[in-house]
Amino acid sequence: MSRIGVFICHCGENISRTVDVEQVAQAARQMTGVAYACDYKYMCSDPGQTLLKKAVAEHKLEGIVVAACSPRMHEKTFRNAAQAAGLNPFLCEMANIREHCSWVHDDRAEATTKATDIVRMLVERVRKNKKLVPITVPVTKRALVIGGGIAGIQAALDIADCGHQVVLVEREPSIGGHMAMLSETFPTLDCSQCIMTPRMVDVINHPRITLHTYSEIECVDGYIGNFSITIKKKARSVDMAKCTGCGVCMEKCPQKKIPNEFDKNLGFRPAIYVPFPQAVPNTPVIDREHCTKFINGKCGVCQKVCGPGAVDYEQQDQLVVEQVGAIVVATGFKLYDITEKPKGSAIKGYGEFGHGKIPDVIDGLTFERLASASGPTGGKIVRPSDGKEPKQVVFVQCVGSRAREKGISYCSKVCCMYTAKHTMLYKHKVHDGQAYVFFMDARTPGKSYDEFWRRAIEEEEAVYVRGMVSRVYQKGDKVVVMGSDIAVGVQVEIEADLVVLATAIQPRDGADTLAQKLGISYDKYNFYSEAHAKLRPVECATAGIYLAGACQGPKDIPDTVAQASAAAAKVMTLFSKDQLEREPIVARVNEKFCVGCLACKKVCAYGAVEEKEIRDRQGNLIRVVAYVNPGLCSGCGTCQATCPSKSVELDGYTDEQVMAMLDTL
Amino acid sequence: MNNSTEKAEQAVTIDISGYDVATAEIRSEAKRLLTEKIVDAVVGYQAGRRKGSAVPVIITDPAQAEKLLFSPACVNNLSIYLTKAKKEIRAKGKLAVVAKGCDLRALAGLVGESQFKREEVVIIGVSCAGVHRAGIQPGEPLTNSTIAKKCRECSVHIPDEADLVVGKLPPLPDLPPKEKELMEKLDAMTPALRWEFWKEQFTRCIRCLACRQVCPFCYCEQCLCDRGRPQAVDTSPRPSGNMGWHIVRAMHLAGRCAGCAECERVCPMDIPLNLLNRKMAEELKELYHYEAGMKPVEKGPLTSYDEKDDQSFIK
Amino acid sequence: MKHDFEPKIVAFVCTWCTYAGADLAGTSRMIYPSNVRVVKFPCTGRIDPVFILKAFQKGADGILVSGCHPGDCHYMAGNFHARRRFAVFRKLLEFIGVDLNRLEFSWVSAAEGGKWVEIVTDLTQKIRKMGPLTQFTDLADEEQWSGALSNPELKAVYDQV
Amino acid sequence: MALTITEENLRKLVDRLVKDGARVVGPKVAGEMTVYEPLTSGAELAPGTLPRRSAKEAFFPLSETILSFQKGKEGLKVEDVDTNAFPRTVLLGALPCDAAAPQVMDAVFSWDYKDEFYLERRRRTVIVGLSCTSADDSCFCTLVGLAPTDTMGSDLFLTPLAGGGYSCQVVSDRGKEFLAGYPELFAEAATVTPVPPAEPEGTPVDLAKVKLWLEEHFEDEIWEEVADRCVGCGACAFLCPACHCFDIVDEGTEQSGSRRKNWDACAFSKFTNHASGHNPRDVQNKRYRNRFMHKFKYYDDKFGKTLCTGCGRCIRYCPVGIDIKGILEEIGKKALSTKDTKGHEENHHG
Amino acid sequence: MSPTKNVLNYSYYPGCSLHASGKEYDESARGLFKALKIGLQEVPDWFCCGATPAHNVDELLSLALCAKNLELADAVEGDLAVACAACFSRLKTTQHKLGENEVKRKQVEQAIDAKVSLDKPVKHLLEILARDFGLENLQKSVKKPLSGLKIATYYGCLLTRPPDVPQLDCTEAPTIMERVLETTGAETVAWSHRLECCGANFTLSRPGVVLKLTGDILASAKRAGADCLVVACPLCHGNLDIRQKEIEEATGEEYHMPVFYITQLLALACGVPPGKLGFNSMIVNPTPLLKEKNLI
Repeated sequence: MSRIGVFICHCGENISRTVDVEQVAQAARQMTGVAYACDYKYMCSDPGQTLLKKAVAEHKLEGIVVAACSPRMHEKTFRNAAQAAGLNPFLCEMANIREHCSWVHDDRAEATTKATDIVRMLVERVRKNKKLVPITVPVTKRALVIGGGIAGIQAALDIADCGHQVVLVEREPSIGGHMAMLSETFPTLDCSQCIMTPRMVDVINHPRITLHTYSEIECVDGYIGNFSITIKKKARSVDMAKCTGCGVCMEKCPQKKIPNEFDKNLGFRPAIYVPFPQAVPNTPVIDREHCTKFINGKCGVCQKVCGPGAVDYEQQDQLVVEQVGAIVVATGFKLYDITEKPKGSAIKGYGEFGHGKIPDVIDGLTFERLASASGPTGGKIVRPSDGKEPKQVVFVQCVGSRAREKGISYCSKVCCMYTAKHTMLYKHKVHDGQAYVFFMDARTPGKSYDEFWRRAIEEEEAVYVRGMVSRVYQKGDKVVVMGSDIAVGVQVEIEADLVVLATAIQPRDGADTLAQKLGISYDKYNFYSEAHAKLRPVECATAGIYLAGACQGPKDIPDTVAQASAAAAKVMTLFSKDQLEREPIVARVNEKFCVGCLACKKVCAYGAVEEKEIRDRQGNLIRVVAYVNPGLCSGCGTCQATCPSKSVELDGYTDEQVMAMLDTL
Repeated sequence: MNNSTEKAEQAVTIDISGYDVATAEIRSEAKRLLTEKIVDAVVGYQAGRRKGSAVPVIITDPAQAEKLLFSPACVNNLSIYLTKAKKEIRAKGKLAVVAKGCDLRALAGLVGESQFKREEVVIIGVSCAGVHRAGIQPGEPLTNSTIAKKCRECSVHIPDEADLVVGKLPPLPDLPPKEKELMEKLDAMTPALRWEFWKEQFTRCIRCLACRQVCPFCYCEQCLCDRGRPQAVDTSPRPSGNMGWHIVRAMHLAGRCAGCAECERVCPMDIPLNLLNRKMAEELKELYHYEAGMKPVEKGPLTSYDEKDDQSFIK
Repeated sequence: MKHDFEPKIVAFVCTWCTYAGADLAGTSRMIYPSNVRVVKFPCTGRIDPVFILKAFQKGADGILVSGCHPGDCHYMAGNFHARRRFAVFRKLLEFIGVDLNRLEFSWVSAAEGGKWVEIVTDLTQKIRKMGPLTQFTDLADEEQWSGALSNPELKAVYDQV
Repeated sequence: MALTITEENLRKLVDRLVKDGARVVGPKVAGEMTVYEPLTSGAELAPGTLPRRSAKEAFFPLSETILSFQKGKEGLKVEDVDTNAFPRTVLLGALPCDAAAPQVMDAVFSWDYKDEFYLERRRRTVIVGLSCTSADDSCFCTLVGLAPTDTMGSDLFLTPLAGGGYSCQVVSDRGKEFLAGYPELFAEAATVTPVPPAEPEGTPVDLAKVKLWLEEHFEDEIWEEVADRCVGCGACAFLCPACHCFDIVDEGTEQSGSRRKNWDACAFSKFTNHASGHNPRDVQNKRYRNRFMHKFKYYDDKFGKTLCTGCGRCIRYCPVGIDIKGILEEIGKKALSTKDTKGHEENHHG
Repeated sequence: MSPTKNVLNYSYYPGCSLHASGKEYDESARGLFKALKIGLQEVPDWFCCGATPAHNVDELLSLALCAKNLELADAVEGDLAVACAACFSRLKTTQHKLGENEVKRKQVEQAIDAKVSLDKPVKHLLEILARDFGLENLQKSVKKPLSGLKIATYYGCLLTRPPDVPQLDCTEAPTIMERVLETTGAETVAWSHRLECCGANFTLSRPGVVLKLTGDILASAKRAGADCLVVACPLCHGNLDIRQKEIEEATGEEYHMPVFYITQLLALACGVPPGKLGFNSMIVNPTPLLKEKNLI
């Protein structure tokens, strides 16, 4: 390349004050390969860029060096200008003679010499630059949303409303997730079914959302824009097309006494069941473990009574493959179970609370089901042991959360608020009841959150005891809660009728296996890791995969919905163009020289290097070489530095360019 | 490469009767493998023209199995015939290879670098008490003065990861580690003196590239030092280019070298190249507890990392 | 003020952290010696030991390699691989006989303009005191086979090989 | 009457030559090996054992700058090497297998292109051969028509005498001229009893028959059998007194640098690598076949000489023990049975 | 006494109480182990483990005391058996702390000028019976089953805490004593105060606290219908047994609940003659209960 233009900027007088720009231009004209060199007061200004474009045409320039500010400032500007002038943008480089030279050296002669050296270095570099064309990766404009809770529903609706196809996969027989279990939600106490069910109906009715319930992700292949997802649809034993949702089968099913997981085993359900009345889709599922037909082949009542003949015992699990361009992970959370031994904890669950053996010690979600109008008790707060109305209820905060020795050192963020809500719900239902809350400190940072918490204390007269609970034990039909009240400095014993533990929020079971299938990273608690804690909270480091809701970390419904819409927005930016355009600074393998030692694959943090078989026309294998997937490569170059024979080369930072710069020393 | 101090060390002859046992077992095993078509070729050693010498051989016909042998002259690391650089040998089909302990470490390294799959190769391991060092007339007995430096400090006499281990190990003499002493002397020197030492060594290098061609891990299709654009390392055998060449070679073998010290043996100018690889091996052992082993590892020390790696040298 | 010997310092830096740190030093108008020449890379993971060797051969008197703090790497693991690579490479250079004070490594984040200035200034002063690095440049003028060993101690080791 | 020179006078001769500004290249001990190197004083002379590297370096050095260039203010400046500045050289103490080689190589260096660098050094060198008294089982000069006492290529030829000192035989007029310069160092002796010369094992091989055999056996499984083990390094070519291939490469930067002529070897895989990537000799045994053919056929076809003096260095230093002596003997036996079908006239060493 | 063919052999660290107020614990332990043919070789001239006061005053002292005991115990063959919960806790904490903290280890080694030996396993009697000896063997060696006896097992606060030091059993819900006692046919009741503190040393400085805490324990055991309490720590035994009269006066409740050491009942079940088990030196006379259950 022998016709290079060097444009030296005064930057007002930021550069020309300490660097003799004319002298640098003069020196530049002598450099090999430089056909034109000039200096101008404001290169980045409009006249400056016009000057550049004119010079390219007039002097038939093949490469440009703009000696001005840092490339981190105006590289884009000048590359666009070069492109406008008909030049490949990657043949334009910036020589940083402002931040790295004029601003940091005060001796004029030294600064001018250094500026000339920097220009010479960049001229040599440009002479070795190659034309690069942005990488285009086709994008399948279809999104996959994993998890049908409020996060998944919100993301799916946003993307679908924007005109794109969405595949929503939910593990349970119905979407709704944990929010569907809640009675009323803070801080407005509006009933969660009322605000959520319409959204669930929108999902089932949405023309562009394909819903797979009672299904799980079997495996994930491909990369951003080109994922291929294998989904295992577990057999419902009911044909969804025929079923009208009349519910006769559920009434007639002889099996009545199966504990309903949705109601935290308080209520019961038949073998053929729908988790809760407002379930979407409203098609029942046969629980094959408890259904007598599957246990010993007898019964079959549901098939007989089913008008449309939708019940089909022969139905098998099915594998469905969906092609998608982006994935939103919204798998939600589960509550810490005091009988389990959490990962990384030295000891097993909460022995001091009797390991959950005391029937009247329940967790937050169970209280929600008790308080919920569509719950097993129709909204009446009763003691699970004898069904009586509890007159004294003790709420215990931070059970598992902020407890390092239990292996969970983080705060679960939402328990302070929902416990305050629980005291209110209890007060509304049992007017003469008294709620006690053992807490360390109340964390109520949201909008009108603290006012809600103050209301629980001042108006609903909940007694907040600042202190921890050391032991809960059964005493007769009472449940004694031994704790301390550190404000007063005494031991406190409360003989309560019901104890509600605000247990910690943890990721769903199997979160780590799903992460391995997706190839995304997760932290030591199995929460999924975002690409950057502050600046990229809804993206994964793995391109094309986004996060929404509690699977990324404990959060309440407002934050979850906000994050879901943010993730949807990210998906929409990805889908805004047919081709995914990416900076062409990616690695390429020279398949002639690659000997397939795959060292590059071992050091690639993005899994961008694959094995590629080279076969002759008859199809027999000649050799295996490395192949860099331009869609995934982020251009760090570690592979080239690791490859002994430099058979893999990072465009834009090739060895030839670097050596050319070093030759000018 | 012997010198006066060695006379002080009392002469010890190593009983190599076990090698004849190995020779017989290799022959029968090679014949079996070839006749039963388990492998298509056996890479082993056979007698050279000069009495007592041994050269690598690739036999395909069972009748030739009688020519195979194992003796102190079997110094070559036969794993070089299994890499991509020797396509014609691999083209013969499924191979069996005779391997000493140090050779087996190279084979394990090559499997780790996907050069061949472990099940594709039958490895006939030989319990080896030691082989000759460079410059020894073939046919001389194996004594403390004719044994190779690497064998004096060998820790892999029995290649237990091989498919079959032949031969019988004699009682092994405890020989003072000459190479370790040399390393200590070099480490004790000042950097300037060490520079003089290596400058002197590399000035003699004639760039015959024997060290590269016998190294099992130098199987690149095009070596960095053969490249013209850019010329990372000067190709002409002048001191500056030689210095660059040997530094790049040592760096490329760091964490891969199996310590078979063939590079040092074949150097016609007697340059102690194994010292470089040994220094790299010692550093990697100290820094990342890595040692070239008999079992292939998925990632070597320089293709993996640990959050808690030492960074005391970084400001 | 001019010194009789002005060292030539080459700095290999990653663009996301140290280059940005140097930019910050610029925007904060911090003054430091002008001996350093910066070569920009996407990541320290891309910096190949051959570049360090080439820079020394081209007459660099001091070399600085700097990038993101562990954990900050824009590419997640580039600096971890670089850390291991340079830990081993500097041991090789030390064994060959290069004075490691000539080769410095540091983590400079985009917010540490001050630290960049401090490191460059200290390095320049240190190298100024140490004088020019002649090892590699002298070697370039030598023809083959000197065959002449002056130092007796060296001769002893040499013979023992 | 035979001319003789004592050991001491020979060393004095070296001192005198060095003082006269001549470059005296002779066998000297460095570290643990003997090499042909410029001597600084007579004391360094250590004749007898075959040096590790061959004597060709006196005329055809390992690496040689043939021009250097500098881009300055006034454009490109190119500096040639002044071959007249080459020093007057005396190659002293070259054993017959080293002394004979230059004469063989003269043919190729003065063929269609006159290689001034080589030829100028040849013109300015006097070769003082030394009869060989010790051979090991790798030596095979007798197999290729030479002998431990062969004066081919030497201008003067010293033969070690039983009582010490050497008898000196004038072979060429250049030798006579050189001798005239230092008459006082030589003496006359009636009878001399030379030290018995070395007897390398092996009976001479009929090279003409070998050449014929080679013509028919370009494709023969002997190459695979013999050279599949070759690893493709340059040790044999670089140590061989007769190998003369070289490669030209530019070094430095576009601003300043030099063009260098370095040794090359046909064993290297890159040697016949075409720009297109095609490599006619893609497999290692083909490359070794080329080496053998060049030495015992191609060079003979062109220049009527055998490009091998039987010094045995390539046998001693081959990493995988390829033994050219064994191959030559084997082919020699096979060649005996082939008839002279093409009617080549009898010549191998002119 | 040189034990005839012994199944297991242990070195034994009794601790100060077992030579004084906790005499019956030591005698019954020796009797039991003799009956089960487990060798118990007392560590020659052992000395005090420092219990709670030492580590409150000077941690280095408490660690050095235990380190010295461990060094002495090294001379005796077999793992170190410990009966008293406090000694067990101190020895285990020493091994844990010195194993983790290099600086402290050097200080202690300087104090006792000997190398600290941390690898000798320290085991509580319960661990030996339940794990090494095995519950099935224990069941086989029962000669006189304690059927009909309702026992409230009392662990106290020290035996299983802090979580990762004693590693005897689950910290908050241990079952080792229940499992051991059930092999004798006795019945153990479920009650709430198994791991509540009995007030320990406050028995001297603030007896009121002990009365309250021990009172709750006795009340809870009575509520659960237990005939007696079983402990594995001389200090808990002291508070529950000696103070029982005062508690009855203070609370007006009737308890008469004998407090046995676990080794006393096990030895009785394994056929050791009652006379050797120190029943007569307990404040709350156990004989009526034992007679009623015709165990003596």
